[in-house]
Amino acid sequence: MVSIIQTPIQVSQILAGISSPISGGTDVFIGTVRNHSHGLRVESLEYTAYIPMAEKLMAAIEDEMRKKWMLHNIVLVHRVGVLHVGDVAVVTAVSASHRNEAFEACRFAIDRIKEVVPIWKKEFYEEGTAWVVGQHDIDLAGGMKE
Amino acid sequence: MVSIIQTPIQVSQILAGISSPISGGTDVFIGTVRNHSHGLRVESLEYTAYIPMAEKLMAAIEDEMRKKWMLHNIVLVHRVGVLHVGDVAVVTAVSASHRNEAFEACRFAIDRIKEVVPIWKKEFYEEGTAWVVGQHDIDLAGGMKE
Amino acid sequence: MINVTLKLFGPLRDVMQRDELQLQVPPPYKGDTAFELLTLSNPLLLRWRPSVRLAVNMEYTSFDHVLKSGDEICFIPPVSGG
Amino acid sequence: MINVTLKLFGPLRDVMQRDELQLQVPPPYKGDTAFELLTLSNPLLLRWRPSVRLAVNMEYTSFDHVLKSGDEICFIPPVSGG
Repeated sequence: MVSIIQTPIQVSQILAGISSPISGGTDVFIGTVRNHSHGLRVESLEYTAYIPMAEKLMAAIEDEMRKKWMLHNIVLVHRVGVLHVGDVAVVTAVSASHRNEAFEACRFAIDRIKEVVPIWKKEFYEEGTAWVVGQHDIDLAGGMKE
Repeated sequence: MVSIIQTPIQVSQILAGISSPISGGTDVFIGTVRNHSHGLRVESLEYTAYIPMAEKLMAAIEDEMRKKWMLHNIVLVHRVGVLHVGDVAVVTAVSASHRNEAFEACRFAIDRIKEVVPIWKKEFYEEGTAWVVGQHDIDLAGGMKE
Repeated sequence: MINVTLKLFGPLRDVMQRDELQLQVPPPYKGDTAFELLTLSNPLLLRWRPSVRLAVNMEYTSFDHVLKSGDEICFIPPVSGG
Repeated sequence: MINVTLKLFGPLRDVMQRDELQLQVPPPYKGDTAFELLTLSNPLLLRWRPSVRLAVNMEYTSFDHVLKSGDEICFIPPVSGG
């Protein structure tokens, strides 16, 4: 199950749906908004997505995962809109008979999401705003105060 | 924070306590009781532990994790007593600035728990009972029906 | 000329101040052709050329992909989800 | 002779039908000595010798560890937590 949502991610609900009587292990990755980034203090941030393409690519990631490992349930969910420090931005959850598959697939899922899914993060600092471009850089053209 | 408990593990409470404003990633492994094991249908199982030694070793695992990686919060909890299919037996949860540390440390935690912590699992099948000895074998001396 | 819909996101959206544009792309109708057309209207986009990927109808493809009328295209700046 | 407390868990507990035993261990007071003493009272334990680990005062140690009076020891069958 994959989705892009605008409302808070309910991790407990995801957990309730992910386990199954045939599963021995579930791995869950929870990505939250940090209070610092690129040496600046983050006040809030905004995720925007090319939503239909993002959902299509997340579904393709689920397919890839099922081809590579024997898995039971998969949940990949990303939130968009304005988020604050501590808010959950993304969850990848995988249940499997054995823990090795659960860990590998869960790691693969979040790595792939960060690599290919068309979602962009704009960070708001006291000093201004910036788009995060890729996993390591920020683009200051948006506007830092002098 | 490490513990051995006799009551159901409240995963939501663990999650509420694990994230922090400086954390970007949390990885949570949840081990649940499967309905099959060694080709037999599991009805229930019982974990017993050498509790003070188990808690001591789990605390040592937390120390090892903090030496190997830069981590924020760690929760390692194992339940003992009678459990049924679907019940949560163990949770390892780790928050860190970046996901790589969270994943590696979480995986290390569950691997080490399964390797060294003095906890034993007895499985109850329709056909009888058996101790699980190590991660792969069962000891049938306890009693299978003819 | 062919007509395509261009979607804009992230920093490219901020440069163009638009979510979407209709483009009339001249021959040879390639992804590159569309990007060049766009930079004529706003040269600030030039700096993004090395880092954007092209998606046509929501699939990543190469810049020499030949567009058809009615395609939905997007120049995808480096993503930062997760 | 020294007095040690032996803790029993898992399949070893089932064989001995006891959670705990007081043992009087003769020289040379090693972990091995304690295990041999135990197998005299119940030879069924012999099959566990290759797979158990020794803990003295809740720390894993080797079977030639020299015990002291008052030690709490445990022969740890292969663990199966998680």
